[in-house]
Amino acid sequence: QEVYIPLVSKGFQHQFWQAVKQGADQAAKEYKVKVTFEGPETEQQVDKQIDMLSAAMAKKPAAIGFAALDSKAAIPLLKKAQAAKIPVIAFDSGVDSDIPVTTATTNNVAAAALAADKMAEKIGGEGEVAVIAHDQTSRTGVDRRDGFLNQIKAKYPKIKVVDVQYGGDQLKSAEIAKALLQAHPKLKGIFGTNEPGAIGAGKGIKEAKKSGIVIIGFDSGKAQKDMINDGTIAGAITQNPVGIGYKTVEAAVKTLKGEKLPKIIDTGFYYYDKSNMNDPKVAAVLYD
Amino acid sequence: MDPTSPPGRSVAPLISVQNLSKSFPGVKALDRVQFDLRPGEVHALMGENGAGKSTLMKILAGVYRKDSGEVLLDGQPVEIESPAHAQSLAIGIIHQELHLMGHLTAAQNIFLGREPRKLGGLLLDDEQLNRDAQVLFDRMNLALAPTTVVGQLTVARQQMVEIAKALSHKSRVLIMDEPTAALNNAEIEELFRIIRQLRSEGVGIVYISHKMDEIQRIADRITVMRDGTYVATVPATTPMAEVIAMMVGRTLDQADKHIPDTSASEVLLDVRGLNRGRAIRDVSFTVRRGEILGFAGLMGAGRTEVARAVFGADPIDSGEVRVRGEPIRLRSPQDAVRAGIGYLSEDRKHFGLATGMDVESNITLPSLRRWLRWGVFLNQPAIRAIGQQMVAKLRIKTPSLTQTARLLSGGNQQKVVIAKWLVQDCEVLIFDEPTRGIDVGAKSEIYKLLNELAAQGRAIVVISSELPEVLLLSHRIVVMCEGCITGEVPGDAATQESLMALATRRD
Amino acid sequence: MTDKNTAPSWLARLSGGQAKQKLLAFGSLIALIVVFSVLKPDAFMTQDNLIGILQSTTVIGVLAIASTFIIITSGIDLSVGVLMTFCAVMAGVFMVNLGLPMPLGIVLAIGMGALSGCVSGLAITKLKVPPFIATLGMMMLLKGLSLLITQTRPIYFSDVEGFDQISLGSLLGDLIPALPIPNGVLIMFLVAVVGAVVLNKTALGRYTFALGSNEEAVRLSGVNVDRWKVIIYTFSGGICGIAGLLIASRLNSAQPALGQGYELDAIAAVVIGGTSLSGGVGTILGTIIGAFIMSVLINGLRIMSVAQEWQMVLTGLIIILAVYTDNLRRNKP
Amino acid sequence: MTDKNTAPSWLARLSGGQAKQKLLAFGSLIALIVVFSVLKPDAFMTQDNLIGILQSTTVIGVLAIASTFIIITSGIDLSVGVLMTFCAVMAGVFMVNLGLPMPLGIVLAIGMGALSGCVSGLAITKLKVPPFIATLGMMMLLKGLSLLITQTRPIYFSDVEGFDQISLGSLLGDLIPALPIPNGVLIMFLVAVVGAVVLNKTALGRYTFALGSNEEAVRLSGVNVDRWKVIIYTFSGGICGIAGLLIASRLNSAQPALGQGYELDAIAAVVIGGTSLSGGVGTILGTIIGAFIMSVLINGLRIMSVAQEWQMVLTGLIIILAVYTDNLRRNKP
Ligand SMILES: Nc1ncnc2c1ncn2[C@@H]1O[C@H](COP(=O)(O)OP(=O)(O)OP(=O)(O)O)[C@@H](O)[C@H]1O
Ligand SMILES: Nc1ncnc2c1ncn2[C@@H]1O[C@H](COP(=O)(O)OP(=O)(O)OP(=O)(O)O)[C@@H](O)[C@H]1O
Ligand SMILES: [Mg+2]
Ligand SMILES: [Mg+2]
Repeated sequence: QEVYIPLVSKGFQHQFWQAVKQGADQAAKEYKVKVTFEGPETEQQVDKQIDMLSAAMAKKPAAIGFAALDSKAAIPLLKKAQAAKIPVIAFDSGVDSDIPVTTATTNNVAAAALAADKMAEKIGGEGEVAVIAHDQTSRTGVDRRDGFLNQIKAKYPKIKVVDVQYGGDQLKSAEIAKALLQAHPKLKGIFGTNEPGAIGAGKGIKEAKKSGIVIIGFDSGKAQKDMINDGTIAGAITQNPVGIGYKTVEAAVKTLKGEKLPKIIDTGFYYYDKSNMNDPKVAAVLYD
Repeated sequence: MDPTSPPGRSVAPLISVQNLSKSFPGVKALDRVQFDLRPGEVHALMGENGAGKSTLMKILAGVYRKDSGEVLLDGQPVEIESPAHAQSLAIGIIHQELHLMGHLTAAQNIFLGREPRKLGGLLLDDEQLNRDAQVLFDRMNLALAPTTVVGQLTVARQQMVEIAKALSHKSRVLIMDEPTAALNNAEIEELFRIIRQLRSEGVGIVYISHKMDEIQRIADRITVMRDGTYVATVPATTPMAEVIAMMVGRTLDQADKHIPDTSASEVLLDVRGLNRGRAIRDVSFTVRRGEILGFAGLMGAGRTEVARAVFGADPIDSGEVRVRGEPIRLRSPQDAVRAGIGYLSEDRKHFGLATGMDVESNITLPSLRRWLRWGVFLNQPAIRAIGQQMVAKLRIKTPSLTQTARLLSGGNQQKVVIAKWLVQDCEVLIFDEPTRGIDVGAKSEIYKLLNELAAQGRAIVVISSELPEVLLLSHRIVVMCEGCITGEVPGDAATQESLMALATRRD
Repeated sequence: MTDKNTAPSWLARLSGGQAKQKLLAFGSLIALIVVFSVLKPDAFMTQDNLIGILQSTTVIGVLAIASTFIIITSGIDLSVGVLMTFCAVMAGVFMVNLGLPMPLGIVLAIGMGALSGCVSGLAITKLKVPPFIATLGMMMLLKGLSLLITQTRPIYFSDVEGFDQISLGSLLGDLIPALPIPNGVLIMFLVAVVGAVVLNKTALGRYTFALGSNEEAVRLSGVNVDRWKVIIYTFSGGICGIAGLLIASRLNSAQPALGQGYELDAIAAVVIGGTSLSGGVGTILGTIIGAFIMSVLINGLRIMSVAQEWQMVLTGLIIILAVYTDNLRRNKP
Repeated sequence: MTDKNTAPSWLARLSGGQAKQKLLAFGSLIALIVVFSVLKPDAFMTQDNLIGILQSTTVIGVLAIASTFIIITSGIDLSVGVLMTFCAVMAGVFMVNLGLPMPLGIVLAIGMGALSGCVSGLAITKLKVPPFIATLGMMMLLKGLSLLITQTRPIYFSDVEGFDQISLGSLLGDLIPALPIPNGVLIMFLVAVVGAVVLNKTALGRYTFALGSNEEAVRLSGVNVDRWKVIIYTFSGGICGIAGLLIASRLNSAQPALGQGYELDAIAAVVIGGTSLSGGVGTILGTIIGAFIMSVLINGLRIMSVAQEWQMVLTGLIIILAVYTDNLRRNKP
């Protein structure tokens, strides 16, 4: 019988998750296992994710990949998995428990701190900046926001973060960017914590016909890459979503074979801009 | 005539209204009106459509607040604030428009807000509720199960439920705003019996009706209103012609009946073997050009059902309808209208009027196609013109053609519905209770109008529960009973007695 | 119409005399269950999965019961999902932040739901704002408040002894080990039974139907329409409070950003269950069936590993068809 | 009631004779503008920001116009937001994937909107599914389809010459440099004018009001109610198609996952603008004002750097208050 590994993710509509799925599918092909990928529509729907996990377990899988929206909330089900001897591989963000065999993840706090460093570098170490985060409560949203804010606070006393707003989709992020420019004429930079946030910020600046605002983005996608190429966005942090997907499935397969795995598989992150976009190492982790 | 003597002058009035005024946007509905009601009398309130009768009564019932003037109850000034307040003052009202909760049962409607409870008030006691309603129905000789959902009743039966509801309140003042508009003779007799009983118990009753014979039979005094003003209060023994003259400010000529010979003219409407469940059983009839066919019968006889079936509003089990000899497909009212049939419903609020739209939009609704330019744009001037024409022709009392239909008085709403079918200009017109709620003056105008329409070569069907009306108008009369046609009589040979005999024949 | 007098069973009474129709509405549900059982016998019809379905119905089921009352009055409540979250957050504030004992915390959380419902009711009656707008406003307001109160961080109930047992424990399973039905499911059924009794046997229920049937007539009957509306919204808000406790217990945390969008699922369940959005008609039994149709459908599609995009397409189609076939049955009794 | 004959201005005609009320309804809008201008004079009342507000109103404004028709028939359309996205996606399929010329692509995309509206209309009339459920089903269905068609990836219009100019270019600004109003804004106003003419001057508009006022009476007037309903939903769907083009042009891409939730903003704009959810009453002018109230409010709060949680709370409150004060004015003419 075919080895079946469902991946329960935090979402599926964003490019990021599609890239994770792509990596998972790639690994599935290589290791000849069956993989399914699903996640709730918004990163707030903790209970829907648990229902998905529960349905996945009903299918008696060999192993499960799981990106917890709220790690504590899922523990009763994970315990059930443990009892049924179904290994769990965490991905994207960790689970506060020792049940998962391993976790394939990006260190979002460190990645956002790098974004802060790059921002400081581009604006010359002083001035006003703002953040367009993706939402108030998701783990990645919180980590990237706080990673950025804490780094600024700790290392760049002359930089002032004047506002943190939450976008969600591209259109809303663009409106927010325009309002930020109105409210803070001296604004020097915007950090967009995910793809729609970064692209929205770029759109907003373009529509407002402002120049000289430094945008640091996150993740990739065609629009963001285009904006980096035309200079609207100074540069962005990319994780390795394809790698996350791939490593998750690979880890599951290895576990099933009885191999020992490290507790954390750091899939890494990079800062990229016009200069290094075509560098094969970077190009490999970017997606359209 | 009733042998009751009007109560003595010494009796203090239950309610006394002085200098009462009330305006609505664009309308002065009441202008310094006076009125008084004594215990143990039936006080008729009369006036043309839109004279302000219902408005005055709604103020007494707490529905509207007065602008100025005084209302005295037992000689004490009161400010009636809400329907609940009116109820607590023992003022009950049967509204002109039905106000029932269609999804609730008859008993639940009647006792809404006063439900018997059990388990220390925690739960409703529906058994008790139904028993109470049954007692009430028995008193009214009304054969109706208390558990019937009222939305499924005919207008007439709903009206009986409204009456039962008003009676259940044991009010000292009982206002009846056209209670008999939807009732047939037997039910009216029942109602009068109850009214007489209440009168003997000292209840003061305000009785509004456009039916002169009823006023003569039941009223003790008559107050006449015209255009929102008080005209006079007279004893009920005053000759009706005088009262009418006071109401309309002129004398009326009676529409007289002449029956043309239409036996040779073309059959316009031919209904054959119509069946629909138990409601319509093998109904066949024809109407010729220039003819007015009356439909008589008791409540629930199935006349409305037949009309709706012929109009395509309800599906039929079997049967055929031909217009000008051509069988027509009847899947929807649209088919009927296309074939030249118009139908004026007996229930204007639910089926007649787009209550939220203005007068001119309602008048041009069925015929809208004719008021379009290039088949798309409304021809506003033409719509305005036809609207004005209809308002003048039917004397519709409205501040403007853009007044919302809901805000017109009941009778004027009815006229708007009639107007829309006149404008549509159908060859076959089915009028279901066309004069319901219409004042005497307008009634005789509508009779003239129907005669005119027939004379122009249309085929007219008139369904009416008022036998005199059927007798006055019809060239031929079909009588129905329990879904069947029980007989057909020529208009000049028919009498109330012969029609009643057919209407109660069971087989 | 079915004749009440000829079939007076407890079922007919609870469901307001429309038991026959409701039993037919089971049709869609049974059909779904049969289809999935045949297609995936080893995964769908397992005890674990069935319990999973029951569990996943609880929250939407309870919210749908709350919505049923509002919809029968011909109103609508868009705030139920967010209100649930607000109550979960307040439960956290009471039990975790303030350290109040659990029973008191539960009562207060439900009370907060009732209070919010009351505010909606007052906006609708006193400010004469239509229910759609009043509850849309409340939705935004309560969402903002939940985020403010928690500073956008979940509140964890880990230290509240036994809190997770409200939803996840199984009193029934302790008695009958073969039936490990979670308490949350029992609570949902309990709320349904109480809701059905209130709807069909009390003044509140009577006025609920009356208001949806003809509000003007109710007013003219001398009933204090405003007061009863406020009471109905308050009652419904209290039920949302119970949903808040269920979800908080299930997640062992109050997630401040969750809940929006749940109102649509709840309303869909209500309407699939045969309650009319134009008011005056509806049953709790139907609503529960509607909620199960939704959750069986979603679970079944997941079990069959249907791609999520196709799940959306199919759910959309099946919701329309479920209501359509329900119509068909009604018209051919 | 205002008497049309005494004040026959083009405004009064366009707004269906309720111009006075509508002009009063400007009140909330003016009040908001004054408040923000006073609190943040240098940022709010700048040309850039005002144009930004206009720009940010376009999409919701056009969706709200589409919704106005549906709501006046006493229906509701929950699918408008997702339908917009679906049309944007189809525009991408036609222009990018199939490489059709832009004008043809535009017509076809609007046609897809009309087609989807038509399907909703048929579900409502032929399957007799209530609008809430039919359009909820359509919402899910279209969302799934958009994701399937695009394989959840945006479609970029970078290669379609001039496509971004639909929304972002400024024909007016080219003529009058002092007035760089984006084309998208002009398109919204154009749609509003056409919408108002259709609503008040054509048979379609007349039947829209009639259906909302008393559907049964319209049927018994011999009008083909089903056909007109389908036409109205089709027309409204076409307008959503225009919104889809506007958003696709503005983002220069079709984002398949966007759009859900926009329907609530659109409906809120409609109701704030004085259209009754129970049908029969409504104006396009009011809807546009309602849309501006929403966007000015959100822009102003952002300009003032109000924390987003408080933005939610305040938006909720102000929506309720806007409808309340509108009521007040209506009742005191
Ligand atoms: N709510 C309202 N708003 C505006 N005008 C109204 C309203 N109610 C009544 N009117 C107007 O007030 C006048 C008096 O109406 P009312 O209903 O009292 O007449 P009525 O004497 O009862 O007539 P009918 O015999 O036709 O019932 C009419 O011109 C009517 O159009
Ligand atoms: N006793 C009754 N209880 C309940 N419904 C009844 C009763 N009698 C008749 N009906 C209803 O009335 C229908 C036939 O009434 P219909 O309105 O066609 O009669 P009608 O002759 O026009 O009388 P009306 O003067 O009341 O309009 C029946 O199909 C039935 O639905
Ligand atoms: Mg009257
Ligand atoms: Mg009849």
